[in-house]
Formats: sequence, C-alpha cells, structure tokens
Amino acid sequence: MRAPVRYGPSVGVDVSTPVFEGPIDLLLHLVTSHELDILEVPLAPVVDAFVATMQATKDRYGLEVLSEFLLVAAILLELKSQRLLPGPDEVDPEDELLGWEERDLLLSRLLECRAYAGVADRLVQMAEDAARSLPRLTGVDEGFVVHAPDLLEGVTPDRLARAFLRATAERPVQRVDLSHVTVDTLTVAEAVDELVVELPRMRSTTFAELTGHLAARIEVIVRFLAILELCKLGRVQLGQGQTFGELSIEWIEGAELVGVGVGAIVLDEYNG
Amino acid sequence: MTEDELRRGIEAVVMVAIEPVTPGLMAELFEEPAERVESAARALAESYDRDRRGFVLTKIAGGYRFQSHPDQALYVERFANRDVSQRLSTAALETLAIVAYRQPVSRTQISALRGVNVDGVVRLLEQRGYIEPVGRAEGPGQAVLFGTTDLFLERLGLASLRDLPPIEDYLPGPDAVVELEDRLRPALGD
Amino acid sequence: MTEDELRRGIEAVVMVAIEPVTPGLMAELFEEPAERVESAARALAESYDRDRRGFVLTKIAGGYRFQSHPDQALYVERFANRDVSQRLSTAALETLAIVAYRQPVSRTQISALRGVNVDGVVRLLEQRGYIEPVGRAEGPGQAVLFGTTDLFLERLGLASLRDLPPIEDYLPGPDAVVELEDRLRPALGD
Repeated sequence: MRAPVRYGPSVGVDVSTPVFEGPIDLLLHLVTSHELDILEVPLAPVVDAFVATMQATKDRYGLEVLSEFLLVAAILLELKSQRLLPGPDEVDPEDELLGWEERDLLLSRLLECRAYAGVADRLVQMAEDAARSLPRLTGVDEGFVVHAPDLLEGVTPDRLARAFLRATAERPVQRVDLSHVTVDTLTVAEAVDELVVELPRMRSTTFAELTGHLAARIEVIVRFLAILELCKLGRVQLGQGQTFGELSIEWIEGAELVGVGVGAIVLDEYNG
Repeated sequence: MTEDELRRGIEAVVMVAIEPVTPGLMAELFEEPAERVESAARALAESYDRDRRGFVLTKIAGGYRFQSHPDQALYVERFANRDVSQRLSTAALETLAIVAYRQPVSRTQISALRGVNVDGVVRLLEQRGYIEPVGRAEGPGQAVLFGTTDLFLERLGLASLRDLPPIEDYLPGPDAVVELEDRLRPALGD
Repeated sequence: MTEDELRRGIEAVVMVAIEPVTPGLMAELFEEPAERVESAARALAESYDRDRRGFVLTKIAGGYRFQSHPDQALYVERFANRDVSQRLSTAALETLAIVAYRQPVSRTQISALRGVNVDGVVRLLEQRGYIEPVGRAEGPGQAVLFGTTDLFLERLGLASLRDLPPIEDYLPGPDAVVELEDRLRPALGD
C-alpha cells in the first residue's frame, strides 16, 4: 500500500470493470479515498486490460507507462488482498505485539512516502517556475584570445566511441517485472512455479487454505498475484460466491501436461 | 577596487559565462574577498529588480548567472521555440524527492521506502543528470550512494539544497494519520 | 506595448540569444514596428553606457547582442583562461562524439539525440576549435551543420576521420542481446 497517486499525467491506460470504467490511476484514487469499495471491483478485468495493453500497444505507451500501470494494478491487488484476508479469531498476544510493531513501521513508511509525494508536487511547480526564465549561454565573445588548454587531453578515440554510444543509447527502459511488488521475498514467478506443483495435487482448494500457513503478508500477496497469473494462463478457475466469501481455486484438469516451471509455461503460452 | 568597479567586473564576467559563476571564482579574478563579491552581486541583483529590467541576476547551484525575467517567458519561449521540458513520471518524481531529502542514499534504501524496485527509475534520473553517485556505503556490499546534481538545483532554480522546501511541511496531518491507521487495521487483522 | 515593456522584452530576448537578434525578428515577436524596436534598443544601449554597466548592447551583423564592456577585457580574459586544468565535461565529450560520428550534423539533430539543449556546449566546442560549421542544411531554416576540425584529429592522434574506431565494435554482441531478451521476456509476458 502506498499514498494515492494525486498528480502527474494520467497513466493513460483504461480499464473496464462492471463498476468502474476509466484510467486505472483514477480507479486507485477512488479506492484509496473510499469512494469505491475495492471489494466491489473485480480485478480480473484489470489484469486482462494489462495483458491486452502489453500485447497490443507496447510501442504506443512505452514501458514507463506500462510499468506505472502495473504498479497501480499491483497496489489495487494488494489492497484487495488485504481486505479479502480473513482476520484470525484468536490472536496470540505475542503475535499481536508483532502486528502492532509491523503496523507502526508500515505507518511511518507510509507517512514518509506521503510527504515525498506531496513535496514532489512542489518540486514540479518549482521546476516549472524556474523554466520560465532562460539562462544566458552565449559565452565569451570571439574577440578574446582564449589560450585554450587542451581540453581533449586524455581523450582517446576509444573514449570518444564510448561517449558516442552513451549519447545515442536509447533512453533507459524500466524493467517491468512482477517481482516489483515483493520486496525481497519470493517472486511471483517463483510462487507460480510452486503452485503448478502444489495445485494439481490439491485439485480444489481455497485461498485461505492455501495461504493459511504463511506468516508474512507479503508472502500472501505474492500467492495472490501468482494465482491471478495462473488464472490468466487458464490454469486455474477462480470463484467467489459472495463479496466477503472465500476465494475458491480449482485446478483445470489436463493443464499440468504443459511444460514444467513457469518459464516453460509462459513461453509456450505466449510465443505463438 | 571600488564598489562600482567590482559591480562592473561582475556584470562583465557573468555576461560571458555559460555556467553559474561562483563568488569564490570571482574573488580570485578580482582579487577581492568572496564576501565582498557576494554582497556586490546581491546589490546588483536588487538593482535590476528595482529598475524592472527584462533580465535577472540569480544565484543558482552556488553561482550567479543572468537569466531572462520570468514574466518575459512568453516572448522568450516564442523566441527560443523551447519545447516543454520532458515531464518525469510520478514514480520518478517521488524517487527524486527521496534522493533530494535523504541524500546520500542507496537504491536499497529508496526501494525500502517506496516499496517497489527502483533500479529503472534511478537509472533514468542518473541519465537525465538529476542525480549522481556521491560515494559508497560502508559495510558489506558497499552500495553506491546517490545525491542530487547541480543540474537538479539549476532546473529547480535553487541556490543550494538548503533552499528545498522543508519536508515537515508536507507530512500528512493528524487526520490523515488516523485515517491511515484505520486502513491498516483490517489489513493486520486486529 | 509601452516603451518600458518593449525595453524589458528586448532585454529578455537578447539576454538568452546565442546569435545577434535582428530588429526584424524582435518586431515579429513583440508585434511592433521594427523602427520602434530599433529605437528602443538604441535607447537601451545608451542607457547602459550612461550607467557605466560592465556590459554593452551592440549591433553586430544586423542584430543586437550583449557583450562584456571592452574595458573589462582583463577580467574576461582571465575568466576565459581560468580552466587550465579543466577537462571536457561528459556532456561536451558526448556532443563532440556525436559530431565526430554523425557529421555533418545540426544543433537540432544533436539536441534531439541528447535530449537536452546543446547550444552552450556546441559553442564551447566551436570556440575551442574542435568543431566548425561545414555547411547548411537544405530546406527551411537552413540550419548550420557542424563537423570536426583538423585540430580535433590532431588532438586525438588520428590521420583522418576514417581512423575513428568503428562504432560497430562497441555495440553489444549477440550474446548480450539474447540475455537482454531473456530478462525482458517474463516482464513482457509475451
């Protein structure tokens, strides 16, 4: 979770769900400002929109926009997964203490992030003000004798060639990686790997059952994203009877025949 | 050197410079104390302001330079046919703000704060020349530490980092804190 | 536009201009008759003279520009020659590399590649004699095209431009490309 995106150009990727249609960053804003209940927003269409956007319009949007889209989508997923997770009935006092500690840390991080997000607005304003005034760049008039020291001292043809490459290099693209949302734990890809072994054995399970043994919230979120990945790949069927209901997961028969490991699955699926 | 001579010297040198000229450098050129140069430059800047000149003498990134007056932006932009500066994404801006206020700071520290991988954004900011490596952390790994550049100051029109707006002013108020706490509660199940 | 506004506009535009600005161009910018612009510019030049400024507004090649006052030459020269131990900045070196490999090339083309305004850097390289105008582009505007000089070849120890290292040698090999693709594949999910 993180401060809502409150400025800057719209991410520009639209999503369409039964309760909301429009730019995804607006969706996040509505959810974080409590104008829309995240539980009412099915996120599968968001994921679909992401995949479709990736495939259709990679060139049009550029990776920066897409990774921002992914980030927003991930935040939505994280919010929803938090709301979906059933709270434990009985809490070990020690666990509770840990929970408070974790919460305090999270809270201070959030507050700090909010401050930076707020000041970023101000920085943009300052840059825009500063840009209203252009600097003088004319330099010394031709008439002057400039005893030019050899500025090229130490510059070899080799350094020049490297400088050319640097200068003409494509602007760096941001790596779009689903592991963005996991700080340093299991990646989503690894979780998918794990689940394609586990789920065929279980055939049918619930999300709570699947993640009951996990202690860290982030681990649960990673499983949630992995499940969505598998759903997107047509490997599992997800069901949710009612808004606060259990999320049921059903492995689709025959799906395990394809490939071993996520690398194989992803390549088999999408290269065609 | 009389005050008048000093001002003339500053006007001449700053006029031919393509980068902000520090009082230290001018002190060497004029063989005068830097404080004297500084106060003469300030007096000049004020006089331009008072006389409503079309240009200003501003202190940017530690040095003085001539710039067009902001209220002449319309003509100057029309003249220079300047394209609007490329806008940074929200992610890049927030990362830049963290570097500005937390410098020197490592990638890992930024990631921990933002909760996402920031490698791409850091690289982008470095390529744009807004941040640069300023050292290495002690301890294992010796992570590269980043700080902001003079170009960053220049783009923001700041004389120094001390002129950044105080971050305290941007901390959410008590209401927001309570609201955030409320939102965290269901997440942690208590 | 009042006389005062016109003077401020002239001051602003001429301050940021690299080349002398003609009264005709300013007349267009300010939507005022060229004669009015011309007389306002003359009045400004006289006032700088009267106020004993360290700079002058001169008419050169049919246009106006700011220059340091001739009697400040001592300081300006000291300033211009200060950087005895200075090396080319990264920005300047990259610009020089673009001119070397892409010549003849215009300022605008370099700017487009580097993503920033390069006027100052191009001027510096020209002043130091490493690049020079070698022609003009066809089409509207007829931008000046730059190429490298003999001095450049001499300083780099090259007999001719043909001896520049082939840029292909520096491009990442097929292995690196495959590795990059692998890294992007899961990310792009296709």
